[in-house]
Amino acid sequence: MDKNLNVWLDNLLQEIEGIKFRRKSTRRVRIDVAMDALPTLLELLQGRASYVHLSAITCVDWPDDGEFELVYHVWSYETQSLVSAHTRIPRDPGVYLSIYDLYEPAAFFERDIHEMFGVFFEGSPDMEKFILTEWDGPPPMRKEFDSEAFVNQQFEWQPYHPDWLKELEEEGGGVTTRPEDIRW
Amino acid sequence: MKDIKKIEIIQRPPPPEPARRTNPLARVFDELVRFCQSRSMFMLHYCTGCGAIELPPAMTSRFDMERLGIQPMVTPRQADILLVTGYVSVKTLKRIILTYEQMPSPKYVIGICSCTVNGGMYWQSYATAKVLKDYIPVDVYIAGCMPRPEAVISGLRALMEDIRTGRGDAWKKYYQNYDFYLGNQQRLFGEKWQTPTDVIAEAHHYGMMTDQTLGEHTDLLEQNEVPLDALRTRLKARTE
Amino acid sequence: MRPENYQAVNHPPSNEYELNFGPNHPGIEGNYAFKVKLNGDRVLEARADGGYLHRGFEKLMEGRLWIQNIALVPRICVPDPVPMEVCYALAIEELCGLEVPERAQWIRVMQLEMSRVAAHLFAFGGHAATTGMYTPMFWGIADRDLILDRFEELTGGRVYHIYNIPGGVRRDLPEGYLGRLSGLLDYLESRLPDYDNLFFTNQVFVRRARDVGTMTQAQALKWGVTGPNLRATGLALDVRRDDPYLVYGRLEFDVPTEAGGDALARNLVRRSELQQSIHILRQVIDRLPEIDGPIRCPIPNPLAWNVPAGEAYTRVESSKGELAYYVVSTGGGKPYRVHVRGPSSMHAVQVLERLAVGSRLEDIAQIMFSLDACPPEVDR
Amino acid sequence: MSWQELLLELTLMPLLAFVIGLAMVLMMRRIAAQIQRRVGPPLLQPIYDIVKLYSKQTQISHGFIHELGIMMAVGGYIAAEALLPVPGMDGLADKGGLITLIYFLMVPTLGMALGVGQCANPNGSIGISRALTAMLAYDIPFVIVVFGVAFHYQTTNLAEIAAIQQAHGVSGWGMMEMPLLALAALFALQGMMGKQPFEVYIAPAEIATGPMVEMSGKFMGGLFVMQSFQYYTAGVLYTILFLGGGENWLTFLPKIFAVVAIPMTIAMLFPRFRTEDLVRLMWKWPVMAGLLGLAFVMN
Repeated sequence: MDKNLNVWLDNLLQEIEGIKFRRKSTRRVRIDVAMDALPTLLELLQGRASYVHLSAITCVDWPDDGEFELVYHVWSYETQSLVSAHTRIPRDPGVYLSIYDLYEPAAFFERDIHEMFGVFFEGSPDMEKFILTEWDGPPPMRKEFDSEAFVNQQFEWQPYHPDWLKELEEEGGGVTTRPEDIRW
Repeated sequence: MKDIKKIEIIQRPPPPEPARRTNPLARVFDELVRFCQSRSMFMLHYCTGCGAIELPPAMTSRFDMERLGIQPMVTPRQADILLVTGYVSVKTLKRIILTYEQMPSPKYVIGICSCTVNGGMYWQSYATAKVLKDYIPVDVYIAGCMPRPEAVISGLRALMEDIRTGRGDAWKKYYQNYDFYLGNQQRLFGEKWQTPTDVIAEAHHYGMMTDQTLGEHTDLLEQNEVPLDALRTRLKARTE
Repeated sequence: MRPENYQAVNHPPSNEYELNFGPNHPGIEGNYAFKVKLNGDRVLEARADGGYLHRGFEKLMEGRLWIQNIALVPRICVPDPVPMEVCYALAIEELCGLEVPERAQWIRVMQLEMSRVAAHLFAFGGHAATTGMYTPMFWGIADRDLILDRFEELTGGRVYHIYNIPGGVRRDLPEGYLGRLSGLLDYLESRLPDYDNLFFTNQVFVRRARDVGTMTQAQALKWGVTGPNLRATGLALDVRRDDPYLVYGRLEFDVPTEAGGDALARNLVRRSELQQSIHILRQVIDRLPEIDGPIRCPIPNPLAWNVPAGEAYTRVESSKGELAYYVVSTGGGKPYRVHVRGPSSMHAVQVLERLAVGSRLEDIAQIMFSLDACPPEVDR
Repeated sequence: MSWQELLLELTLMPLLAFVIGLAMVLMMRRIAAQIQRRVGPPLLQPIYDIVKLYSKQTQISHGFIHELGIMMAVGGYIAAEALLPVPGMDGLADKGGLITLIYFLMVPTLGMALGVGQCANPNGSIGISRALTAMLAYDIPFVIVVFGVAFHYQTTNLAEIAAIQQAHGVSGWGMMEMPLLALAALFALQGMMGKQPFEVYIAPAEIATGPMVEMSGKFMGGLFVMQSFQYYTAGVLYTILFLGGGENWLTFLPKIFAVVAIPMTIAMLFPRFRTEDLVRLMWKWPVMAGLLGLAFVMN
C-alpha cells in the first residue's frame, strides 16, 4: 500500500508545479502548496487517490508573516493515510476559494474560520455567523485580539475579600503573590 | 503570619426573620403554603452548561430527586427553580434572563459550578459572563467543577430549608433593585437591550417598588423601548 | 397578570409556520437550538443555531501552558471526556517524540473503552426519552453511574478525570481494581437482556425509529459522517482499526455495522459497540497484570516545558465519531494553535439540517439524539 | 331520596373522587419509580404539588376563555362523578346514565382545547389537535363497548348494571360475560388516560408538553386536579361495566386501583406511537374485538 502511495505521489509531483512534500510517518503526509494550486491538488487527491473524507480545515494565524496558513486534512479510507495540505494566503484581504463543491463538510469549517479569523471563502454556501451571532467585536481567534484585556475591560470580577483576609493584611500578611505574578 | 488553623471562622449573621402576619390562622396558613412550596419544586429542564451532566444522575434511579418532590418541567411557566449549570456564555445569558423573567414568582435560582460564581476556569474567556448574580439574583450557589450529585442535592435541601423558613426571597430583589440588574445587562448586551416582560409593571403589581427599582438604566430602557413584533425565526432556503 | 407579550398578531392564512426547538426544549441535546419551518407536521426548512456553549477553547488554550491545557480539554465534550485528553496527549507526544510506556497505553485503552460504554449508555437513555420511554433512561444513567464510580476510584473525578498527561497517565491502578472492573462488566452484561427486552426489540420503539433520518452510504461519506453513524450505513470504518493508536492494533474486536442507516440502525450499532467495548475491556483485564513497567516516561519540568516546534494531527475514535486535534507549536511554553475537530461539528449542523428536511415534527428530537450530537463539541 | 340526601351525595362524591384520585396519582408515580428502580415521591406529594401551584403569586392568564377552558376541564369531570355510582351512593346515576356520561367525558378535552387555543402557543395548538385526534380514536371502541354493555343488560343505568352483575357473583361480571368487550375497553382506557403508547399529546420531547405549555400556577393546578379526577373516573367506569361495581368499599377500592394500575404499568414499558399509528391501532384491534364482542352479545 505504501508503495502505491509513493507512486501516485510521484506522479502528482510531476503534474503540479511548486509542490513540497514530506512524509512524516507511514500514515501522515504533509504537502506544502501554493494557494493557486491547492484546489487542483485537492481535486486530484479526491478524484485519483480516494481521499474522500475531509477531516478538518484549520486556519493558523501568522501575523509576523502577514499570512494565514490554511491546512486541509484529508483522509483516504482506502490507503488509510492522511494528507495535510498546507497553503498560505495573505492576511489582507483574507479571501480564498471555497472547496465546498469538492468536499461538503468544508461548509462548516469555512463558516467557522470566517467567524473566528475573518477569512472570507468565495463560493461557500453559507457565510453567516453561527457561533458568534451576538458578538460584534473583531474575529476573536486572530492573534492580535487579546482575550484577557477584553475580559478585564468588559466583565466585572467577583470581589473576594473576606474579613479574615483583611485581618491578615493589617498584620502585614495576606496574599503576597498576586495572580498576575504567577502567570507564566 | 497567623496560623491559618487558629483563625476563628466568622459565623455569618443569621438573616433577619421574615415578617409574619399577626393573625394566628393566617400564620398557620402561611406556614403550610411555605412548607408545600419547599416540598414541591419543579425545576426547569434547561441545560445551560456542562454541569448539567450531573443532573441526570441526580434525577434518576441512583439519587432520585423525586424523593424530595423535585421534578423536571419543560417550560418556564411551570418551573419554580432555574438551575444555571455552569458557565454562562453571553448568548446563553440572554436566554437565561428571558427565561427567568417568564417564570412565575416565587422563583428561585441556583448557580451550580464554580463558573457561575466567578467565571471558574474560563476566567480568560471572551465569551462567558463571569458573575451570575450581577444579572439575576441567585439564591444558592453550589461550588465545584462539577459538583457531585450529592452536592447538588444538598444545595437543593439548603434551598428547601430557606423556602420553608421564608428566607428564600431573592426573587424580590430583582424587582426591588431592577435598575442594578438592568444596568449590568445593558452593559453586556448594549443599550438597546429589552425583554418582552414588563418588569416594572410587575413590580407595581406586586407592590415591590423601591427607590432602587427605577433609575438611569430604566430610563434608558424606556427611551429605547420599541414595540415587540411577533417572534420570527430567520430561515434561509438552503441551496442543495 | 397578563402574560408579557400578549398582543394579537394577525398572521396571513397559511399552513406553514415556524417553530423554535431549543435552546430551552427537552427535545434538544444540551444547549443548542434548531429552527424549523413546517407545513402541517412536515419539515420544509431547518436551520441549526449554535454558540450557546461557546467558551473560546482554542483561544484559551493559546494563553495557557501545555500542561495546564490538560485540565481544559475534557470540558470540550462533557459526556465522553477521555478521548479528548488522550487525543491531546497523543499530539504532544508526537511533537516531543515521547515513547509512552506500554502499561500506560493499556491503561489509556481501558479508560477509553470505559468512557465509550458510559457515553453509549447515556445516549440510549436520551434516545429512549425522546420517544416517550423513560425507563431505559433511568436504567441507563444509573448503570452509567457505576462506571463513573470506577473512574472516580482510578482518577479521583467522576466526570472530568484529568488523568492522561503527556507521557503517560497520572497514577497506577489501585489494588484490586481490575477485579472490581471485571465484576462491573459482568453486571453490565447481565443487564443487556433486560435492555433488549425493554428497548432494543420493543416493537413500538422499532416502529417509531425505523426509517427515521435515513441516510445512504454515499450521502454519509459525502457529508463527512463518522463513527457509529457512518457504521449504521454499512461501512465498517473505525479510526481504531484504520489508523491504530495506542495498542488497538494488538486487540481483537469487531467493527459492528448495520445496513439501515436510520435511527434504529444507529441505535443498534451503539448497542453492538457496547458489547465490543466490554470485549476489549476483558482483554485489557487479562493482559494488564502481565505488563509491568513505569506508567509514564520522564518529562521535563511541566511548568517550563517548551515543546519542540512542529505540528501534529492526531485522531481518536470517540463515542461520537472521529475526534482530531491539530496542534501547532513554535517551540514556546504554550501552544501556538490548537484546533479541535469534534465529530458532532458535522453531525449536529449539516447532517442534522439535511436529515430533518422532509421528516416529521415528532422525529426531529429523535434524529438529533440518534446522531448522538454533542453541542459543546460544535461550539467549543 | 330527599333533596338533602341528594345534596350531601353530590358534595361527597366529587370530594371522595378527588381524594381517591390523588391516591391514584401517587400510585402512578410510585409504580413508575418501582419500575425505574428508585424510591419515588413521598406520600403527600400530589397535595404538595397542588397547594404549591395554587399558591403561586404570578398567575398568568391569557384571558377569559383560558380560565373558562380550565373550568370546563375540571367541571366536566366533577359532573361526571355525580353519575358514577359508588357503594352507598348513587347520586344521579339512575337519572343520567351511560349516554350522558359519555357526553360529560368529552367536555374536559373540549374545554382544554378552548383554553389552550386562547394561549396562542403553537406547541399547545399542535398538542390539542393531537388530543382531539386521540379522542376521536379511542371513542370509537369506547362507544362500541358502551353500546354492547347497554344492549347486554338492557339498561343504561350504571347502578342497575352494577346491581345485575353483583346478583350473579363473580361469574356474572361483565368481564366473564363479555370478555372481548372488556378487552376493547382496556385499550380505550389506555387511550382515555393518555398513557404510553397512546401518549401522543403530552410528548415533552416533541412539542414541549403540548397543551400544558402555557399553563402555570392555578391553571396547572387545575390540570393536576383534573388528572386525579380522570384516573378515578376511568377506574370506576371500568369497574362498574366489567368488574361488578362495588358491593362495599372494601371490595370496590381494590378493584378500581387495580384497574388503574394496569395502564400505568404498561405505560412505563412502551414509547409513544405516532398519531396516525395510534388511530390505526385503535380503529383496528379494539374495534374488531369490540364488534366481535358485540356480535356475541347480540346473538
